Amino acid sequence: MSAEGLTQPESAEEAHATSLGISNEKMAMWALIGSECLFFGALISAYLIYQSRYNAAPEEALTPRNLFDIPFTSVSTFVLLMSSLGMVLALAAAQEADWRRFRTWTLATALMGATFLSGQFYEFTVFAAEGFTLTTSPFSSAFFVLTGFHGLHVAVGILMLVALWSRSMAGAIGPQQVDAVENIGLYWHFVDIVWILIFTLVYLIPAE
Amino acid sequence: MRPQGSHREQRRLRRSWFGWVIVAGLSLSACAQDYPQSALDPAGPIARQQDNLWNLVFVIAIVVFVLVQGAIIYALFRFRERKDDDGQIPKQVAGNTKLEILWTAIPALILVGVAIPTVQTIFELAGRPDGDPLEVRVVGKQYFWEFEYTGDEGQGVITATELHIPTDRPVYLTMESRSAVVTDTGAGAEGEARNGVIHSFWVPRLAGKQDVVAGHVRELTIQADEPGRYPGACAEFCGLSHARMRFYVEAQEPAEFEDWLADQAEPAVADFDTELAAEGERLVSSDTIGQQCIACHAIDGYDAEGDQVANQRIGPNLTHFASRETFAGGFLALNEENVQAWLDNPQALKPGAQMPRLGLTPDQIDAITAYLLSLE
Amino acid sequence: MTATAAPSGQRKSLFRRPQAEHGFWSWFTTIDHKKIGILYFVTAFTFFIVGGIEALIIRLQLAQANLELVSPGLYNQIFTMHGLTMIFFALMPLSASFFNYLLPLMIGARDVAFPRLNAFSYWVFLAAGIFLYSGVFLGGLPDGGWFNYAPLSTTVGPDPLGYTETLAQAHAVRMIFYSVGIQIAGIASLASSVNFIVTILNMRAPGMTLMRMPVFIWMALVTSFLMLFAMPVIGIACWQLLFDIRFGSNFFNPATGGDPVLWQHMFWLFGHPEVYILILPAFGIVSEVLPVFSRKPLFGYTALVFSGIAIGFMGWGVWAHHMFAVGLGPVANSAFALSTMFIAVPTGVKIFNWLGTIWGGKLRFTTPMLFAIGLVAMFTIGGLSGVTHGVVPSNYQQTDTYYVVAHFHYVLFGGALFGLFAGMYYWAPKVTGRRLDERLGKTHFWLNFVGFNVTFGPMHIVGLRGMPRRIDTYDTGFGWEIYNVIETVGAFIIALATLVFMINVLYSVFLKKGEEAGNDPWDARTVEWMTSSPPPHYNFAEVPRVTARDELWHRKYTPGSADETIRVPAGGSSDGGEEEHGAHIRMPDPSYYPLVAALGLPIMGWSLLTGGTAMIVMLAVGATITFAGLVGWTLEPGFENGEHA
Amino acid sequence: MSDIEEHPPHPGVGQYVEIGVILAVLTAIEVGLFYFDMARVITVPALLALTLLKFMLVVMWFMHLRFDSRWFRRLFLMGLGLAAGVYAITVLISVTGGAG
Ligand code: HEA
Ligand code: HEA
Ligand code: HEC
Ligand code: CUA
Ligand SMILES: [Cu+2]
Repeated sequence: MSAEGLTQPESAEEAHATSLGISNEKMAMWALIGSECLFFGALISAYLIYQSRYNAAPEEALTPRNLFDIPFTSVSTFVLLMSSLGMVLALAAAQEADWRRFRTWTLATALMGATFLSGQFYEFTVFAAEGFTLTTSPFSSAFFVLTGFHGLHVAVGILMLVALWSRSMAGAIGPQQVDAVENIGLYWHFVDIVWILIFTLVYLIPAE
Repeated sequence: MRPQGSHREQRRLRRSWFGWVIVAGLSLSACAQDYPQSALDPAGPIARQQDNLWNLVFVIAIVVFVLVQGAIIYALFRFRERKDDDGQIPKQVAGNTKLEILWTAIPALILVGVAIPTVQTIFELAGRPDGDPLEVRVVGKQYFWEFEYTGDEGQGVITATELHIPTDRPVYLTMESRSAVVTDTGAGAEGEARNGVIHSFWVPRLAGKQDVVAGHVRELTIQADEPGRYPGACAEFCGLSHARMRFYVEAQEPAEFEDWLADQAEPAVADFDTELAAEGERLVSSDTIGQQCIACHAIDGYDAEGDQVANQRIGPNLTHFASRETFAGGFLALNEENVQAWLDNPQALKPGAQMPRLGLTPDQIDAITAYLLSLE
Repeated sequence: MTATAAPSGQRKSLFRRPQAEHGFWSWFTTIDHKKIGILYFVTAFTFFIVGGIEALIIRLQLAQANLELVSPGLYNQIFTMHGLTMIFFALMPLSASFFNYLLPLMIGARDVAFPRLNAFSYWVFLAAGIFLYSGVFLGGLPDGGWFNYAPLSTTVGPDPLGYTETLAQAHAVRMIFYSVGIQIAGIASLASSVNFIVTILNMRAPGMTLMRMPVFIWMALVTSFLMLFAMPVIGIACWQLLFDIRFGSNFFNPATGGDPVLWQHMFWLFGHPEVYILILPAFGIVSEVLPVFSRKPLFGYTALVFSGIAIGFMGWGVWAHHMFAVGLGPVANSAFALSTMFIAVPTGVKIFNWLGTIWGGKLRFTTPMLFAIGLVAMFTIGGLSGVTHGVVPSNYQQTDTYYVVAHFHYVLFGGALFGLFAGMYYWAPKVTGRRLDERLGKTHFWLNFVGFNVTFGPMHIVGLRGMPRRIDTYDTGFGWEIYNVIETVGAFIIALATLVFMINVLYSVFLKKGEEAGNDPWDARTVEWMTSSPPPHYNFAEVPRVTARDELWHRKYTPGSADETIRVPAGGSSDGGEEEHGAHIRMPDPSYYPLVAALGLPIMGWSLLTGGTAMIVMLAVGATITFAGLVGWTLEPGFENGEHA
Repeated sequence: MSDIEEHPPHPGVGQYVEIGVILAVLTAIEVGLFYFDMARVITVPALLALTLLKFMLVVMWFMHLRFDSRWFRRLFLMGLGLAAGVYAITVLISVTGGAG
């Protein structure tokens, strides 16, 4: 396969190689990821600024320490991390044109993503039951908006993976699919590395 | 709005050669105009320090301006295509490294020259001034300024819109912002003001601006050389009556200032010359109308709940209301007519004012006005 | 959408594919960058008129002391919308229209990298404008100023106790229009920035190396990067704002521990790159116009390119110069003072290199040239007042006065808009096939030039003499009246100038009175002038092979003996014949889906005005429409099968 | 044209799995550090270093940045660098409350 995407259905210049010899779509994805750095950076910095503003007396405050369930989150973190592995294995399969294996790993990746999301959903409901919601404190607002937007990204990723899977079931297999897998994979890994940061900055470090 | 301000400005401008640029080029009216709020006419050391930097950077800007525009105009005439053009293509010059380095380096050097005094002055102006400053807490509220003279010297005096200060002595302001917040999250007791929008305290002739941000305490030093009335304004957009959130700084000789402060520290007078004023006093101390006024306004001697500090109320302290020349953010002259109109319908005079229309009868208005005007 | 590529298999799209290349309906489905460019232009210019009319109301209200033409509440909406409209819906999309139309032409490509994404950007931008202005009917327009400081914009509002009519209720609604409107516009900018970056880096004609690209393209690239990185910042800020006002979060609410200053950081972190997003395209245009009408190559091409890049980077390190009076402390203020001042260095390099370009040339004073020189002169004034702002202690006096208003109109109007007008006159022949009338054009320029200085010049003085900005009225006794009335007169001169421009377009283009242009009416230097005017759908029958910077010039002229430059005998440039050559070239088919996908966004926005089930239903409807659009889009092949001629 | 470059092929399945295992182990160490009772001056930098390592592993191998075009690297690093720079300053100014 020609990974450098000599055929771009979107590009008007079908017959010509691109100026830099790299695929338009992949470049667009990297540009988007660069942009997303600023997006999540903003959320993370809001969190860092507000992480110790609890709007309650120290004894009653809902803080990272008494809220977070580290073992639970560690497990979902692990699941998300492994989904990244699933993603590269799916890509490797697609590159070798082993579309059955590709579908298995794609589905596995999506499932791991879904597991992570359900974990997050569960975590949110537990927090809400403890009286920790968006409105509780600057800390809570920053926490929910940061992790919520991350979750939204995971959800979008799952949608794209499921789309890939079902298109492949419908017989869409070819070099263009490989490109698509690679680009969606980039997105997926990016969402994963954001979580790598969140896990440390939000969950592990604040414990005092 | 004494004309001396502008004379001084013009005199000062004429002293320096570039002053002519302003006087001739910028000042479009020939006769002596009156600019009481001009930032170019400092009346104290702080403003003067800031103005000195302005003079420096302004000269530089004018020089660069003249050079660049001069070069453009020269080039336009010198290199225009002439009628009798020979059809020759001009020499194709694509650059000149030496020149390019030069015009990168020279502006950089000039800017270093500006940067050094800038940074110096930033640090000089920051923080509490040396010596023995008068301390005043300034509270910005929608839409007026409140001033509390703190410390032993201040005797707890609270006033609004007109800030009296002694001359030749730094006045150290600590500033915060409060608004009437009535959402379920923000409110304290009814009538209490907290956590307001951003305002900016600005008396151009005494000092540059300082924004006042809720959740932070900001500081600013002002100082006046000579007695006078210096107008100021809220300079950060703060809502409907931002334009009507003005104030005055009244600089007085130190002795005069001491007298003023002592007067203000007295409670409101309780004996009245007229029956009408006494009737007004009864209304304001009554449980019906009075409770409302007192919920938002402190008048020493009539404390409602008692536990609210005066400057946490929504409205201005009225204890010595009649000692002011203006009210409601300094844009209304304090006279009977205006006060009556105000009591009748504050929003009609000042849209967005945080005082409700209380539905007072004309008689009540007359009485309360008479009372308020007796609060010297 | 970028990733899931359409299959190469033989399949039809779900619905009948739109095919029209001409006529009214073709505008709704077009994915031709040239048509989209024209759409952008017409829409943006309409918004410019709207913003201009708002400006005229501002000026009328301030013409004299104590006027009450509009109420304070209305005034606040008008100046807020004036700022928002001019920045987000006039100037940015005007630049986008130039990028759209010209990028592919100037790099020798047939279209942008993602034509449908391009159409999507346009429709999203239009949807954002409609959404924002729908506030007129749905509860009020934003009234917190274009930078909308919290907590005035969030929990407190302009009338917390609600004594003035129903303002307290309407407040949240207005802020929804602000936050969602800007976010939707941001999506459009983000999508175009990705598109332009990929197009410039990846779609260049053979031989068009990066250092052979016209400076306009370079500036488009830098601008696109600025958009790419700045839009998410304002996006998050607007989300946080939205959560604060609509769902009770605590980001900027000091009463519950939030920090209003964080909003300011976020806004200006976006806001300052944004002002360079507005000016750099104009710098690019000037860098194209000056050489052509000086008949000399650009002086210091490399320096111009790198100073543009430097401005782009440095622009990220100066944001707090909008916050000097906020009280960030002397250390932060000093640091930002330094970075602010030194941004004058790369900008100066540009000014001086432009001077170097006209120096020793043979200047032809056509209308585009006049506007380009106007930019150099007027922007310098605005830049210099910018440097005076950077002197922090002096800034304490200047900030939030009309002196600042003067600064930013000199750079925005005298800079960006003059540049864009230069570009309009310069490329109008390419776009329309006809030159705009020179006599009307020069009238336009001079009226504009005079009106501009009469309007904004006095603002310097009146600002230094103590007039704060954003006041709906002022009292007598401050000595401000005379300046204000002059400014108002000036604004009407600008309006007159704008009318002359519109008449010119009408006269020259629609009444076809303009001179027929031919391929290369200005004896220009870059490759877009090699194709016909207007260019065919596919731009170039034969993609040009580029061998030099100023490719076209080199095809027309060669160095002669000694210092001379001589014209190459006719035939050297590729003239005519495009239509026949190109008949076989097939461009991607039009598509409904970008429009459909864009349609859902404002519906989701409006849902926030309601509550409960209605909100959920509307959100779902909007999301479904957008999702359906995106699905249709990914499944749709670039070309309809079987018709591949 | 010098714009076009060559780059080495992407890693294969074996390598992917290796990286996956390393990632899992690093995460385990992180969580271990959390429970391990040690001075924060040690754990916090250690946690940050491990996080950075994981970050790099995913970016370099899973996202192939190590093997791909330098243009991708530029795009990513520009965004990452800008974000790190401007937000660090914002957080710094905000938590010091502008008192400095
Ligand atoms: C097109 C948009 C644009 C551009 C290009 C600029 C360019 C600059 N701006 Fe401006 N600015 C705005 C748009 C723009 N600005 C807007 C919209 C606002 C107000 C927002 C609001 O509050 O609503 C604003 C506000 C603003 C402020 C805040 C004012 C305040 O509210 O207190 C400051 C402060 O430093 C500033 C500085 C600068 C500087 C230093 C430059 C520099 O880039 C200028 C550099 C150029 C030159 C200096 C001229 C050419 C150079 C030479 C000829 C070399 C020699 C020069 C010297 C040696 C000095 N600007
Ligand atoms: C690109 C940006 C841009 C442009 C081009 C302009 C153009 C103009 N601006 Fe604007 N302005 C801003 C950006 C811009 N402005 C911003 C960002 C603010 C800050 C907002 C804030 O504080 O939040 C501001 C604020 C601002 C203020 C300060 C308001 C205040 O603080 O209270 C003023 C006051 O005079 C003003 C005036 C003008 C005028 C007179 C024009 C003129 O140049 C306009 C000229 C255009 C026309 C006059 C249109 C032509 C119209 C016709 C030809 C009509 C005929 C047609 C029909 C009837 C169909 N502007
Ligand atoms: C809900 C609050 C509220 C109530 C009740 C209220 N006021 Fe006020 N009042 C205000 C506020 C707020 C202002 C300042 C308005 C401004 O300047 O924007 C004000 C201003 C005034 C002023 C001008 C003071 C100055 O120095 O600027 C007077 C006088 C006044 N009120 C009198 C009264 C009287 C008398 C009553 C009762 C009969 C009353 N107010 C009830 C809130 C209130
Ligand atoms: Cu207070 Cu403006
Ligand atoms: Cu700026």
